[in-house]
Amino acid sequence: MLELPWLSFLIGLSVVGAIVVAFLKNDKVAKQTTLGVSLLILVLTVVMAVQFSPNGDRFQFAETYDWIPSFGVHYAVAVDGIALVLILLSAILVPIVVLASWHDAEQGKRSVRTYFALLLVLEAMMIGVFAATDVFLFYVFFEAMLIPMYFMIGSYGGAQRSYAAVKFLLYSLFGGLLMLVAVIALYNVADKNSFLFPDLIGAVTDPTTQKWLFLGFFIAFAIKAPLWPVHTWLPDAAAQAPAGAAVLLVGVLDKVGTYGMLRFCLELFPDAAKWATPVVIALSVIGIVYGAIVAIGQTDIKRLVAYTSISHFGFITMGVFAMTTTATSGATLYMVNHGFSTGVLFLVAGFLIYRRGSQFIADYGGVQKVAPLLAGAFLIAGLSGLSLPGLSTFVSEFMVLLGTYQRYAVPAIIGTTGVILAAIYILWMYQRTMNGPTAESVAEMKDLNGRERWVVAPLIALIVVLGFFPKPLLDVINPAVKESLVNVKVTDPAPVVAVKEGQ
Amino acid sequence: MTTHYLVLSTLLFAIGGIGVLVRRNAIVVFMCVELMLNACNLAFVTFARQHGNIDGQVIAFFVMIVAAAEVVIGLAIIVTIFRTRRSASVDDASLLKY
Amino acid sequence: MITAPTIEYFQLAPLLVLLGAAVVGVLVEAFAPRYLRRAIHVPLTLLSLVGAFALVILQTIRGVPTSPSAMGAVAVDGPTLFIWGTILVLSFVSVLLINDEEQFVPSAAAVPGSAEEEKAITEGNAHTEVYPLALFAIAGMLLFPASNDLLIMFVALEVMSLPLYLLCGLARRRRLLSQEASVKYFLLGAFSSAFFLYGTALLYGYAGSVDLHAISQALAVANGTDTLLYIGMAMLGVGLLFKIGAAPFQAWKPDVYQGAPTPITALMASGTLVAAFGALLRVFWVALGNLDWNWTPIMWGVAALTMVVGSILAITQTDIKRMLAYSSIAHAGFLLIGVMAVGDAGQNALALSGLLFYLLTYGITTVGAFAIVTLVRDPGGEAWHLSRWAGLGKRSPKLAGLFAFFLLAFAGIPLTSGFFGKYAVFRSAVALGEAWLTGLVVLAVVASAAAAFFYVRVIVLMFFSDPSADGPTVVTPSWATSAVVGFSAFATVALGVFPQPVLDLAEKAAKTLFVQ
Amino acid sequence: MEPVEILSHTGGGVISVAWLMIALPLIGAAILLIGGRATNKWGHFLAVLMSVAAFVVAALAFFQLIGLDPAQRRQSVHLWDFIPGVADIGLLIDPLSIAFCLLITFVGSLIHIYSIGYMSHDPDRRRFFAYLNLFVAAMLLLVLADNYVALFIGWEGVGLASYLLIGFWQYKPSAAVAAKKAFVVNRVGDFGLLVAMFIIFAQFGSLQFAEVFPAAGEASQGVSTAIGLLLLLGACGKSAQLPLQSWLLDAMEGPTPVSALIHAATMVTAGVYLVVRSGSAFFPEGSTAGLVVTIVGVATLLAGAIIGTAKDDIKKGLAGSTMSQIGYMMLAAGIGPAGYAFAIAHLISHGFFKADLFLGAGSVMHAMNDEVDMRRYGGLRKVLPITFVTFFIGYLAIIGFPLLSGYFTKDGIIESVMHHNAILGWLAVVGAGITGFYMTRMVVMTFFGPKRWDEKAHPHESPAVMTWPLIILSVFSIGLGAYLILSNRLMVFLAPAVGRPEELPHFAPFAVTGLATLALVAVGAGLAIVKYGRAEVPVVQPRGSFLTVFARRDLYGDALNEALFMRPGQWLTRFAVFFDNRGIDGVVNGLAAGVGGSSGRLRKIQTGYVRSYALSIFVGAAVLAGAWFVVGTL
Repeated sequence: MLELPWLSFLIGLSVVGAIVVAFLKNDKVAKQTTLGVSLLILVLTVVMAVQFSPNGDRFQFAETYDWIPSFGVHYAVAVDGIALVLILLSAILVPIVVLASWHDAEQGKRSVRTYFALLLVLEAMMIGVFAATDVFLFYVFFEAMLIPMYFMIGSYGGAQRSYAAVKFLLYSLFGGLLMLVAVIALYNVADKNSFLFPDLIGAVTDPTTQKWLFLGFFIAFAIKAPLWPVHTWLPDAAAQAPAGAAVLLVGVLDKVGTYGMLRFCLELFPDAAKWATPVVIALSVIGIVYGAIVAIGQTDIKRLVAYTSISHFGFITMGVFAMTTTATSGATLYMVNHGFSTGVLFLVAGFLIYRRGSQFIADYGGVQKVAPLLAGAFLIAGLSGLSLPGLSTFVSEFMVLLGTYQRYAVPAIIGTTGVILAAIYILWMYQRTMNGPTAESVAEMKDLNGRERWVVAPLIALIVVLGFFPKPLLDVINPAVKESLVNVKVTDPAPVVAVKEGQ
Repeated sequence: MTTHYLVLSTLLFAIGGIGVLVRRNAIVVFMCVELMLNACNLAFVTFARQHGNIDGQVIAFFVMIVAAAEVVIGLAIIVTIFRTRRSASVDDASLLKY
Repeated sequence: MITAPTIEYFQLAPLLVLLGAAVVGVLVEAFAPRYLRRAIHVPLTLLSLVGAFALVILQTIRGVPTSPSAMGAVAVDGPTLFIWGTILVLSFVSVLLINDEEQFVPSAAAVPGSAEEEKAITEGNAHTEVYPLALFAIAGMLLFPASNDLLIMFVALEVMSLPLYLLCGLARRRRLLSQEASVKYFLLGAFSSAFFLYGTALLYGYAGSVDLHAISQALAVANGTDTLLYIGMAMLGVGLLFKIGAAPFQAWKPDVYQGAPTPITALMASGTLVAAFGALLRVFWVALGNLDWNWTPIMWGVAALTMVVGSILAITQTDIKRMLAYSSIAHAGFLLIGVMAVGDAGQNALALSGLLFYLLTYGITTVGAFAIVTLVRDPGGEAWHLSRWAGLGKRSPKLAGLFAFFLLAFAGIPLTSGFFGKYAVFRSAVALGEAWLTGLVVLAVVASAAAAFFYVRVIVLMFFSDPSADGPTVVTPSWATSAVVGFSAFATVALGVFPQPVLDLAEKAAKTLFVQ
Repeated sequence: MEPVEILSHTGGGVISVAWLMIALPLIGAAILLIGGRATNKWGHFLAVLMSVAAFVVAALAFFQLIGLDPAQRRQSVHLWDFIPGVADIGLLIDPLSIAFCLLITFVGSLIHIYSIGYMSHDPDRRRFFAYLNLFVAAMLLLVLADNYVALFIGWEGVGLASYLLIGFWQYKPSAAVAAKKAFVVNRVGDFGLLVAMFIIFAQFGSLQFAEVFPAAGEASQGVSTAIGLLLLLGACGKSAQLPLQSWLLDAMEGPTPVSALIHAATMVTAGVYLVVRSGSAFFPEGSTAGLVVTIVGVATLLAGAIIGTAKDDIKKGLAGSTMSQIGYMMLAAGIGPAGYAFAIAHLISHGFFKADLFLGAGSVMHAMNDEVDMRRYGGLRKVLPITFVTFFIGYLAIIGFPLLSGYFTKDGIIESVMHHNAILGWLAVVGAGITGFYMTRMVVMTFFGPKRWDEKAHPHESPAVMTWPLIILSVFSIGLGAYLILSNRLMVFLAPAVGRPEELPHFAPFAVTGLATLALVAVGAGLAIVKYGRAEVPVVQPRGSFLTVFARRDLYGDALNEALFMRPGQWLTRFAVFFDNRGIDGVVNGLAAGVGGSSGRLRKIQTGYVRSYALSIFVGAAVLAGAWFVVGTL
């Protein structure tokens, strides 16, 4: 393995790229530079990922430097399998979003290069937040990444953008600040003079303290994820954000919440996590069903997609807290797959909305006739949203439910009804927008152009390939998840019949 | 023995304080503040006697000087605002609120 | 037989330099021709501040004194030196802002709108008294947190406050408001200092001395349950809490901050706050160090009330300066948490260093924010109404960006100094490991979230709203203002990314705690 | 006799490349979809080629398989790791799957060929063929999978293809709605299948057939029953069995070849496949789950038949018939090893004659400008001679006319059920009678009697590309049943895969049940001839008696679904949206508004009067002093 500071280099590259882009005079050059930088980051990330040895040390590409010794804070980055796939997700999505947003920023008569600079800043923070192995550093990225997203929603979003942006920011900030207290308390209780994640595992033993600290972390992550009932910021934010920002918001930023649950809530506070599991599972199940039902009733395409995500996040949290290898690996895989799936769904919806200038389902009808490729892409995206087997989302959803059932049968069964509801919300939306007689307002609609095809094609290819061959990702995820679960001190329930044989 | 003085001092302080609260004329309000300072002086002197050291008495001198300085500044401010508004009522100066 | 008191001149030198310069300034007013005054004042003031700062550095290098100087009247210890350094830096940048004639009335005595005023304006008159007054005030700020007995503290309080009362009334625009601010500040300040003084008197009655150390020793032998002590401490507390703007003594702050000339607001919001907190800490930690019961519940209530009042009332403000005033109240509430985080020496040092760091970061950001306020102008002066700031991000993206950055620092977003400031204080509070204080920290973060709303609201206005046709103009900043903004922004970033050097300083300063 | 053990395939040969069966049509679909308009010209030929190629592979694999010793006729081919620790992608080549493969690829190929003609005027013919290919691939994956997960992928894949094909003419709202309905109802079934998989995994730690089936006996009775019932739910969805039957009738919105291939011959039999495949493990003879399967089967066969009697739409009539016939298969599959061979035999022969009937109906529609109302047909036998003959053969086959396919397979089912449970058996006989009625009605209304055509209709016989498949299918409809049933060929062939009863049944042509069935069929047919052949058929549908309406309305199945699920669901949705906006978000916004409002009120405290400020200081001082007292003396 090459001993290079890969992660710092990736973060630094995006920051430098952002600064360069911000000071470019020409918008077109700014866009091209952004695309170039993000592609370069993608290539480097892939090169790095290839060198990752799944069965080697848990954390690889580690770098640790003192940052603020007074606070015990380090600049410490490293990745395990879970973080790696999420970084990969971010690195793949950013260039696609850049390409997809090519003209988005121009609509609002606002600075185009700022938008792209913000994208790169966000990328730096996304990589940083997943790579951080210092709890404090994680927190810093966790909070700081709100700001670029806030500006992207607020400056470049839809009609209600400032309401949505403020709601997003305040909601997240509220959770984040509660977490700050827990972060501080964690440091004091652990009494290791260090925020390094490995140092803190198992450091908190007192059950009551664990519970409080768990809550502090969990509320922040639950808001971020978002888990029912603290989800209402997401539909607003996602519906108002420009499509590209919505992709990163729902596809990556929200994953920080579920990632945080897995990494921090479970490993740092195992007993409290087990204590809280019934409630979390219950909330997740409610989220799955509730999100789906509300999605059915939406009249706005982007809001609908946002609510489907709430349902999907229910699956992820359920999988994380089911704490079986299958479910938790499935949940991790779900984070990645959902990023691609919702990504393409938002982007295609964005293309659609860009053409017609309306987010309302009622304004469409019969698009398939005039724009078959667009409709086809929308359908595939939708099908991945309803976890059609053969597409990547199925693998993860199946694993989550399968693994959850091993320990929590009833929630898994209730969660499985989400499968039915998903079919309703996706297909009904598809029917209303794409099928039927062609509405007059869309009669002139153009089909996907070359750029848009380049946006959609890689994502769809990924969704299909990972749908049949998820092994590369699972091979990376599984060891990390297993190690996490070892730290949580849980073991998978053995099959009933096998137990009988053993006796 | 010194209690009476203290009671008197407290009374003066209270009168000054109440005066600030109930009077409208800026000058009178300010005089009430001065009264409060003098109540303090009385207390200082009294305690000085009680404790048998002269710190309190010295302090009283300091307070007088400070009070004098305060008068200078205060009157300047009050006169300025009076010239502008043609009114020395503190209730008239209520543009800054909420 | 009276022996002459010993005075450690070197230790007091920064103070003396400033007072000397102030006196020289007064003489300049008296003797120098009008057109020369400003040319003399500005370098004089700035140089004296630099000189004082250099002396502070020198003292720090030569070793922090371990006993009070001037016969125990003034304590130049580690915390004091840090506070002095902080105040001097903040004053320096504030004076750079004051160096802007546009802000100050040409003739304070002239009735607003009168012919005299017009004449004064056309003649280019200016109140250059501003500089010596500011120097006096700054000297008072230095002395206030350093005073080791209550009398000196009272005098320092007045030295600090009296010039500020005047300075508040010298705004060129919106003079009615300025004068009103002045008179309100004066009356309430005098009122509260009367409380302070009465409290001093009662404590003197209780302990037989106004020396903080002596009071603490009196508490060590007697059990601290005496009416004199109770009322005395309450009264003293009123005076100190008034200065930091803690609820329910916060009422003056918004009015005065709004009415005063913006550079003076900046000086008050940064320097005075630092000085007042220094004094508050010294009284509560030194004088009450030996109290055999816990005064923190009372402070708890005050702190909680302060942050809630500050955060909530700020939400509906429409005047930018008034909003920042409420923000300052909320921050005072957060800072009070640190005051309560007392325990053993290590814990105290932790809390103290956190407070010192917070005060520095908050002060710098505040000055930067007010500096930007001075730049956004309508024909009638500063564009005070928030609605006028709509779309500023479009017209003047750099300025708006910097202001947004300062606001985010106020809100405590990571990678700004404000985050580490808050973190340092909250950390010391949580480190105490007491549920009641941790609960207060939770309340504080909830209040911070509410407070974030109004910071964010300004950002929304600046960036997400479209500018109106007749929006305010952004004046080209003078070199001084640019320097202030630049410095503040730089410090806010630097302390948000690499706070360690300054944290080291604060820790070193706090390690020795206050001398007894 | 129990099924034999599943072995890992080592032998090479065609079996080791059996994946080509799936891959070829899949590649065809991919080329057509990705290639876009460029493939318009030759796309349909490619699709046909791929389908035929798949058939060739299937046939070769079949021959390789029967060349093996019966004990080695279950071979699994591992393809690639899928979900580590859960399931891999692998194929199971055994008599059962290969029988399905042959049926699917053969009938599928014929229907592909037929479609060249049928869809020749459709601008989107290429897309249609792509979907057909996709369907064939998915269906083959379904039957070839060696574990439940891969099966499920195929399972949903055919659901997707079905969705796409039902909604092929998506610009018709009715087609779009029907497609969605089919998918959603199927998903309800999938729910069952999924949960069944969860239970299986939790019980046995695996989803591979090779590991689950041998261990199945060790699970507790309750668990086995639960798995069985959930699998049945899945099967009901796919096979349009009660209570998930409602989508099939609507699915007739798709082009007719689709109805023939997917909604008659192959996909809808997937449920039967699932039950038979899992039969040895979860539906053993005499089990509760098996009993429920038989009850569902009987109920559906009657319901489907009754629905069939009242439909005037020729395709819907056939759809009802399909439901009914699959009901027979289910019934047989539920009784255990004794019924499996009959179920599969009926499935295969039904695949042929029902495809024949559907394609015949398609040919009629093709001739009649896509008219589907039989009341507007009549006397078509003269204009459409080939169609008539082939349709008539299919008709004879389905009603169980002696010596044709249906005669052997359906009677086999009735006979074996009769041994198992007489009540169910007699109900099945009644169903056969009704079949006689509705099928005769259909033939009479379509091909006999006076012309009731629309004036614009100019019926003509279909081109050869459409008639040849009809002819081939009808040939198979004649002889296949006899071939499969006589001397228990199929039963012996399938035994390694599904087991067989200890005692092989004997075909008894003159048993009581057989005769009774024939008699009832004759009565039904006679009634139909009397009612529709002798009497005049009104062109406009008469109001009909209560019972007729009951049947016409699909036994109020849709109304029931609407009342029980759709309307409450809509209310629930509306309530949930309201609750989300006003309830949860209301609380959030309310909190914000509350803080803002309190700010607006509280700021009034700041009156601007300096004396009130002084008062607050004064009072504050008093409170502070009081607090010192209180706290200090505590």
